[in-house]
Amino acid sequence: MASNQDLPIQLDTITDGVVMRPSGDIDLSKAPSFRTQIAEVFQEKHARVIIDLSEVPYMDSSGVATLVEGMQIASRSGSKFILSGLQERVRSIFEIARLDTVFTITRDLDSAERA
Amino acid sequence: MASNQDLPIQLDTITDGVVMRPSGDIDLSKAPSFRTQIAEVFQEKHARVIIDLSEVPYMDSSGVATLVEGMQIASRSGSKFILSGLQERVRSIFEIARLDTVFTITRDLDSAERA
Amino acid sequence: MTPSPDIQMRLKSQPKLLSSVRSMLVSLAERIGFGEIESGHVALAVDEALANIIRHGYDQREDESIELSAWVITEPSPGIRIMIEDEAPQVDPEVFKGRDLDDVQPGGLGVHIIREVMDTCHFERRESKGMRVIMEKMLQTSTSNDESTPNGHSIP
Amino acid sequence: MTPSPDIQMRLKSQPKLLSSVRSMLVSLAERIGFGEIESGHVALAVDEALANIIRHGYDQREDESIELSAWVITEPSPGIRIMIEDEAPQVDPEVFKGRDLDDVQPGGLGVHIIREVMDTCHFERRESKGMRVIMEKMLQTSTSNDESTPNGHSIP
Ligand SMILES: Nc1ncnc2c1ncn2[C@@H]1O[C@H](COP(=O)(O)OP(=O)(O)O)[C@@H](O)[C@H]1O
Ligand SMILES: Nc1ncnc2c1ncn2[C@@H]1O[C@H](COP(=O)(O)OP(=O)(O)O)[C@@H](O)[C@H]1O
Repeated sequence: MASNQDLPIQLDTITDGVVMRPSGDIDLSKAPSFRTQIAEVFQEKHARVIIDLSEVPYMDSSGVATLVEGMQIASRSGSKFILSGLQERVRSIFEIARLDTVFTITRDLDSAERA
Repeated sequence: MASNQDLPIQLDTITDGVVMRPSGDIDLSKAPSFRTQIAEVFQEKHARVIIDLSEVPYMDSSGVATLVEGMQIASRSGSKFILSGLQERVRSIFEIARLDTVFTITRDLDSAERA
Repeated sequence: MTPSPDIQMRLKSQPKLLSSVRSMLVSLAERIGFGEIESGHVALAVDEALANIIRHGYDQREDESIELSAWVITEPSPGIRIMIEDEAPQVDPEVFKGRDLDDVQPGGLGVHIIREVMDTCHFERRESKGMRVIMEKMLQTSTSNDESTPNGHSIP
Repeated sequence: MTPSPDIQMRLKSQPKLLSSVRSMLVSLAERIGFGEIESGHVALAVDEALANIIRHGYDQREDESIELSAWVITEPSPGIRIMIEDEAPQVDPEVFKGRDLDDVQPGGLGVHIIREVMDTCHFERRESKGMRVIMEKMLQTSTSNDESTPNGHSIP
């Protein structure tokens, strides 16, 4: 079951950066893999990193913490870090953590590429 | 939780009978309610009773047993008894029980009304 | 020696709890790598075993206890082992043979279903009181179990 | 005297088992009558508590044991009570206060989330060893818990 600790993430290149599209629940078992893959993406210096969460039905605080870290790396490296496509249940945890106004969150990918 | 033992079933009248459309899993907790409601429908003497299972994602042998009883009541009273709209997982249990050829099973409601 | 189970569940003998056990098992089986249909089959087998204990073993009494243990198997190949134990009066394990399906009847399907969807399945008396069933299903094997179950039906 | 739990689960301290526990709880909560979002919140609270035990209590060791007990509450109104017990070193229950959220940081969210989504939540030392958390959520009450939690945050 070792390979099941990997979070599958699809990577797409856009004009000024990259879109990461993880799929599946992001909990304590997947957050480490999520963190590693975000760090890898930031080694490439993108002007814009979009995390498309439309395929993530569930996230707990370990996933949220990973995204806060991503946001902090982005602000240090001067990149835009944008979350998009949050399902209602996932949006709810950002609200509970009062992070819904701290992150740039867009409804869909289109808006994320223009934000 | 008493009311949660009731299986919600929508009833629709058709030319020569009735369509029963239960929704939700049918297991040991819901089979008694399913049996009662099938028996009630048969008290009305319909030429055709269609069980539309399109809203049933799961059924175990207690649900299957209830349908076998329904088929037996139907054959005694000279009614047609037709299952329709089985989801793949539900169809699979009929195959395991080797009842997929014993019941009249149609793909959708349209075919069930003509079967 | 058997290692301790990865997940153990003790539940009251209430039909309304069956859906929670199924959900747990579907999720566990998917996590092990079983596909959607096969994960559903694992849950189905357990549901049938629990329903039989509630109906036959405990005569529908809802305040009795059932214990389920699940092991995630990794060697020699991935799979799941499930043990279910009750405290009901002991019966001859021969009753779990399953009946001839050619005779269409409302009942008598549960044991057949368990044997069909799992690779192996073994009913026995527990040491003190109650019955025990142990079932296994391995990844990447066929669901047909003609030879591997002690009293296996031959499914065409 | 507390009646015996309707469902009890004992699991190894493995992150990969969390999804099975969540599935079980979503199903149980829905069965009790909670809506989709609220059932998800019950599972989220438990997930956070288990993740904290694995990370802080057991320091990520995967061979330790965690016990979860769930009661279906019917009187005076429907709801769910969940108790989670570990065998980790005991800590001052004050650490479960949760931090000030105005300071944006990657960590420190779990306890806050539990207190926010459940009606009540109480951390304590167990009699012999380990910690215990007991949480409750009732149907048809708001998820805001300004007054009902011992160390409750005031959520605007
Ligand atoms: N847990 C059990 N305890 C005692 N007897 C059982 C148990 N499970 C099954 N049986 C016996 O085995 C028979 C076959 O069971 P099954 O195939 O599930 O069909 P059904 O339950 O519909 O009769 C039952 O009729 C019952 O006599
Ligand atoms: N089960 C536990 N055992 C011991 N300490 C804990 C436990 N859960 C939480 N804590 C302590 O409470 C603090 C706050 O927990 P939490 O809000 O979940 O944030 P985080 O886990 O991200 O630090 C933790 O940093 C830890 O010191």
